Amino acid sequence: MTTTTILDDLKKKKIHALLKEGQRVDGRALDEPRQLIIDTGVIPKAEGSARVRLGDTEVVCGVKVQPDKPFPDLGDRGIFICTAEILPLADPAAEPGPPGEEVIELARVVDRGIRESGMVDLKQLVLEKDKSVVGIFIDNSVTDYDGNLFDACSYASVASVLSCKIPKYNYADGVVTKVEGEFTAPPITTVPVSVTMGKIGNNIIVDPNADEWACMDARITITTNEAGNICAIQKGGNNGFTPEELVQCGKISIATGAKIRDMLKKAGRS
Amino acid sequence: MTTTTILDDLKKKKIHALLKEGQRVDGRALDEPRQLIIDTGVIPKAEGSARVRLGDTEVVCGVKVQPDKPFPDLGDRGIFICTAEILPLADPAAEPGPPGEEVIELARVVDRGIRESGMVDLKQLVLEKDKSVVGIFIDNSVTDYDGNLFDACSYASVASVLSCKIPKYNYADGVVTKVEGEFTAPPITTVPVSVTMGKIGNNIIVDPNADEWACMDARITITTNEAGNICAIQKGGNNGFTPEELVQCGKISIATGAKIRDMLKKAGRS
Amino acid sequence: MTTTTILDDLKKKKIHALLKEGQRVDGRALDEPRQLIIDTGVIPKAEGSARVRLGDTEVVCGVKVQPDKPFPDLGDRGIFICTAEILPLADPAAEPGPPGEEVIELARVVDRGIRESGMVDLKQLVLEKDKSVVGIFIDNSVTDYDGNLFDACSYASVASVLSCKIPKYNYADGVVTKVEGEFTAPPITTVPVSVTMGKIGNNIIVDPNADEWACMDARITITTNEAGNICAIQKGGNNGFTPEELVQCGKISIATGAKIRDMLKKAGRS
Amino acid sequence: MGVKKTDIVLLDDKGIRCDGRKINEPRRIMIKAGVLKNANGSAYIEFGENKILAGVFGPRDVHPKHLANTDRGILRCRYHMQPFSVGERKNPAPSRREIEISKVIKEALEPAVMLENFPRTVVDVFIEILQADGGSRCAALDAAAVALADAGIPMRDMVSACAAGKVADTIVLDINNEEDQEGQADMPVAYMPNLGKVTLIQLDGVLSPQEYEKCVNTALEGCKIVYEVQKKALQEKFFGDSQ
Amino acid sequence: MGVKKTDIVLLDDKGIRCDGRKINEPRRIMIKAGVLKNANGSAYIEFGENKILAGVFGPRDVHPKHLANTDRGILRCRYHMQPFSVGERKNPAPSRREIEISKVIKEALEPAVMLENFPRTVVDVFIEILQADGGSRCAALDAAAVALADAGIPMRDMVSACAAGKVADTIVLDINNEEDQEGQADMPVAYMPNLGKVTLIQLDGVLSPQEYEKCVNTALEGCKIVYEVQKKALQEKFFGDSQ
Amino acid sequence: MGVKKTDIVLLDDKGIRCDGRKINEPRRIMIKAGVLKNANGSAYIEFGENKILAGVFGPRDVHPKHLANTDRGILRCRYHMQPFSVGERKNPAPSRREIEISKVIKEALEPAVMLENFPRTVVDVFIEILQADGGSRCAALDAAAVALADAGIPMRDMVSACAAGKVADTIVLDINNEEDQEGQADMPVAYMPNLGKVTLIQLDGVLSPQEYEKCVNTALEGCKIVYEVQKKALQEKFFGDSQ
Repeated sequence: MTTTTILDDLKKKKIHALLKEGQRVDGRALDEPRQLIIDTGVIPKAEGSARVRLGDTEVVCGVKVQPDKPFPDLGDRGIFICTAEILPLADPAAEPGPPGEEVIELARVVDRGIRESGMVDLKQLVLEKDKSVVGIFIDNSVTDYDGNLFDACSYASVASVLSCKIPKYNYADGVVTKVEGEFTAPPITTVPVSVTMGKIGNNIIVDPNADEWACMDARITITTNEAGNICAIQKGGNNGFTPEELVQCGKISIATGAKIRDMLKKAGRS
Repeated sequence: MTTTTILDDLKKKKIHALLKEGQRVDGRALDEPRQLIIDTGVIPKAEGSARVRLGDTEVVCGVKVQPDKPFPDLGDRGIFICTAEILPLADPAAEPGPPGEEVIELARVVDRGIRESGMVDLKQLVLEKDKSVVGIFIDNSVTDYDGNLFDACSYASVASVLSCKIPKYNYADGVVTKVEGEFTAPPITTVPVSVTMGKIGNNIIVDPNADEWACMDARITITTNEAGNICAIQKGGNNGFTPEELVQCGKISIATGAKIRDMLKKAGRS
Repeated sequence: MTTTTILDDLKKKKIHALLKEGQRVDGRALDEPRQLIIDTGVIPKAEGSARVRLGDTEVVCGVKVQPDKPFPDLGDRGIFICTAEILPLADPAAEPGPPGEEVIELARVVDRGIRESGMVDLKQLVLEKDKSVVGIFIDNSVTDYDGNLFDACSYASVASVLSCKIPKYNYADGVVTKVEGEFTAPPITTVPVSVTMGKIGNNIIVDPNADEWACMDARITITTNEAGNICAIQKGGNNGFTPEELVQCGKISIATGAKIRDMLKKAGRS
Repeated sequence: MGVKKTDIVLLDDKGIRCDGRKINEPRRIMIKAGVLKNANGSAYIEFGENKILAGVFGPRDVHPKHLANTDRGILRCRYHMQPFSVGERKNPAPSRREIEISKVIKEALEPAVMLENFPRTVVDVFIEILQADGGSRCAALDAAAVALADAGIPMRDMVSACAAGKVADTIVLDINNEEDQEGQADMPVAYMPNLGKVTLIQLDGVLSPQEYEKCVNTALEGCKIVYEVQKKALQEKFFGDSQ
Repeated sequence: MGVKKTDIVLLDDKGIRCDGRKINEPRRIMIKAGVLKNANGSAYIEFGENKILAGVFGPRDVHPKHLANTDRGILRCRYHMQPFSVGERKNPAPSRREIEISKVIKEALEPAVMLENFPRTVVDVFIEILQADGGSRCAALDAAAVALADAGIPMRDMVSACAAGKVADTIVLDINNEEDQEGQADMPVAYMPNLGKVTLIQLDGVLSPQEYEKCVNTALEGCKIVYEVQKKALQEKFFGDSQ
Repeated sequence: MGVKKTDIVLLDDKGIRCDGRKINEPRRIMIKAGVLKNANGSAYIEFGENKILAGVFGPRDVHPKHLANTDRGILRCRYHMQPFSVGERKNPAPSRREIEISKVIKEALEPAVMLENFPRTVVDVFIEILQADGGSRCAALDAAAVALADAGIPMRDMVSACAAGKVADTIVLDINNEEDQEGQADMPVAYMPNLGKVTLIQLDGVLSPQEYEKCVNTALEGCKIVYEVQKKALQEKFFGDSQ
């Protein structure tokens, strides 16, 4: 945190200099995300899974589906929990151990973006009201770090859920039994897409890579649903946005999200 | 722990010099506690609460009343748990994190003084023997530190419990339901009062403030009940008391406790 | 870990020099374990107990027997858990706190050696299938350290179990009651014996003491059962064994184990 | 959003909300600066039913030292709920929610604090929620910003926070607890009123692009109301002004 | 105190207690010094059904170093119960009760240890309860004080501990487990017999002022009995005296 | 071993195992070196249904510094299972089993790594089990050894690991998940093929002395097969050789 190497300084100056000319270090347009590669079904033993590569950021995501007790006062809906972890092999600076505030924020923002969109209709995951429900546990593990984990984990989660199969369970007399070999698709209502933007100087850039991430002033993640509405926002970073920039970011998120949504839906079907 | 500043040394010498003349730094008599201000009902959403200011030591205490399972082998009485925490804004030396041995002792001594007095008749808090009881959870948070947290937390706890309202619960077929809007007073049998004394040289002083606390040789907390009996003792500090001093401390505690008990009862009624 | 004192260096050279002549620092033959003293029944309030002294390594072991819920999917067998801890008074280098990887390995190897031998027939410890079983909890506490905790803890565990008495329990309508004063012997099928060997240079030595432990290249713990078969192995240390040495270690373990088994059985009866 | 089902009327046909407020009306806000003896700066806020205490220490030495920054100070922030602050007793250990809120509050305050003036030091902001209601993170931010000013920490601007949201298909100012439970969207916003920058924005719930823009502007109006209350609290502390 | 109901007679009409002792009679006490090879000093005590091991290391370097004290040594103490030491298996992680007892034992030993002779170092006292009975903190203290002496740590005085209590409306010496469960008060006391100072006193239960004074004096008589056993244990270790 | 009861035929009368393999036939093994961008060295292995990623950092500075060794480097190893890698979701915090496996893997790799060349530094090996099957610790070791080589860490030898075991009274190579559950013994072995040393051996289950010797030799044959796959993976990475 303390030491800025000379190389870091040079990179930063380069990024700022290029942005003044409307250019980015890797040649992308300001509102252009990196190449997105999505493979689903990579962990056959999990009920759903995906490996996502967003530029050089890579995430492996697995979904476990298990019967569980509902939360108190939420007896009429299934459980949906999404986590994220940066594996120590993903980054020389990552360390094993309990998650820091950065990773906790990452996991909560990814979870909230999908949850608030209502992507999965949790009311269809009740086995017996107040007694037993289906739980969907989505774990994201970052295996290679190159910035913007918010979107990479969000895309991996959404693709995993789309490709997921829900086992059939029977509930009788307090006992849940799994019906071997019978599966249904998850009850999907919409496909949420998060788009993270960084602010460097007065420029808004989409999907910052690690070098851009390290020198941006502030960031904002906006998640939109299939109807083109905004369903979750998280601002971060040590500076602020003008109200006009916030409106601009909303528009970028809707436009960029629409393209990525098509890729996620295609990957989820495969 | 290691470094004693010159200022600390001067303070300590001053305290010792004054005590040789029978005087204290803030002008109090040796057996005189600081001004005690008690406000109850400060947290309306809690079933009981109080803010206590003892000199410049301040504690906010809240009581939550909830149905709970009884402890094994204690199925015929309710649950009574009293905790204490020094908030990091109370003292520049306090740090967030798990409690150290000082805070654990504080919480256990405050809890034990009230518990051993039998203040609350826990047998009247049983909803269904061995199955369901009422739990009284008393949490003390120190918001400003000026020594003698034992008494400040004890007074805040007692005032909170005295002012507390117990919701009515019905138990039937393993299910507890709360009857909205019906409350009873807690089953109080006595009002315990703790009095903490410090020993500096050969002087016994009541209610040491932070400067006195930092230079005392030993301390003792004696809790008495309404009948003028002693119901709990805790000695602390790195030196000892003569047997005669112990008897003297018992007498001081009974006399001082009687005056404070009146204040607590008055505050609990308001 | 970093600093090797001159004394340590001298000890190490002495050990190597003597081994070249086929001798050990304390005069033992290469395949000779230290004196083993076993006292059972040292903790009368525990259902089984033993103090074992292996040379100057000392372990106190206690067995608690309690009814418990079975593990899921293992409803037809009792619970058997064996732990180990190095008490801070056992060794100037030991520290209070959560166990490190060395102690976790120790506990797991001791547990596995006994478990894999099938010493206790856990199927005879079921009170009600899938509902309630007898749990045997074996806790080893090292009180003095002089190397080879694997064997000392293993012998203490086996002697404690052999000398243990199982209370009689009745299960009816979901409630377990203990029948006061009625006990049975545990259902023993075999007496496993672990033998730990160190490799220093090209020498295999049995039961290394602390000085030998500190300078050995690798170690292997082989547990054998009463039929002379091998039922558990754990290799450790920063070097390897040739396949021939592995076979040799197997033979040493069987031969040495037979002698120690007689001592354990005698101690367990007393 | 919207988990429990009740018969509560969130907005009646006269545009009056469930607690009697109008659409653009915030709850009662009371701030008092300088309420603690030990903290270098402090503030107490009542914002609706929220009761929150904020204390500031610093700039002071950093422990452990390797966290110190040679070219600027660091800001640390802890948002913490008392066990008795909510309906069911809360475990006093910090939850993941509290850790996340601590982080977004820190990042909302940081643009306003002139940390470049205090290399190698730390400013600690401790926020204690004594009683929680809807909008506690905004109220906490409002108290924390006043406590920073009370501590004499040089600041570029005040930070003023207020939420807006969507209730009964209408954008309203300052969501209360019932509206948070039953409503359609909640958007906390923090704003530096003189520099014109939003330093915190979050959203839970669904808004159309038009609603989004209106919601931001509504929240900013709330921030400006809060700003006046913050200034008054500091004036009362330092110049003894009564209301 | 007094949680379970039984038909046990705590004190019969001849003044005999449930375990056959008289009112002023302690349980059997056996102490052996120097029982461990690695510890610098050690002691084993059997006090009634208590079986306790104490080991001392130091004076030695402090880790982490910032805990060290430049003008005097520090004393650390850990009171720890074995999982098998009580009726139901105890979780081996230290409970809040064990942490509090560790602290009061440390503060009871500290007045006797000449820490001013060992600046910048630490003396560690580790106490392991192998089997627990009533009065384990007093027995632990008795063993720890002998272990300190066995380690050659300079001491101003011995520390001798014994409880008194109230059972069947009578003040009695050295409460056992049943009396602790069924009785009316338990008061552990530690005493420096030559300096005449009480270094530990706690009370659970209700005593009138007269009973309180009598209870203190009864406990002090017990401490003096313990002191003789402690001296004998050290004599046997260092001079090979048999009984 | 052998907890669940099923009707599975572990070995039929033609010597064919439940997954169609012969007695001395390992499962499908695929290794790819250099799969990660950030790690200094990395490898991905599929060994039966195991899918495992290994990444290596170092030699690099040690934090905290007091762990550093002045005369040689240190090796650290973490074996970690993903929550979704097994049938029922696994808590992501390291279990005692994972801590023990991390230690035995570290001790199996250490003889091969020339740590004496890197005093005061650390080499970190991170192993992530993406999907677990029988024999995951051997597969993890195989990937970790390739990742070390990929990182350019000087090594005395490769480390190649494969288990053997006893199934239906027969010694077989490379136990799969069903054979591990239903079989009679499982013996993971790691081997330095050129130096001829076994650097990991464990056994769960019962073997006669003759079976023990045969089981070791069977496992070593498996290690040699694995060694060829490891070499091929490194050749493909560095010389672009295709299969």
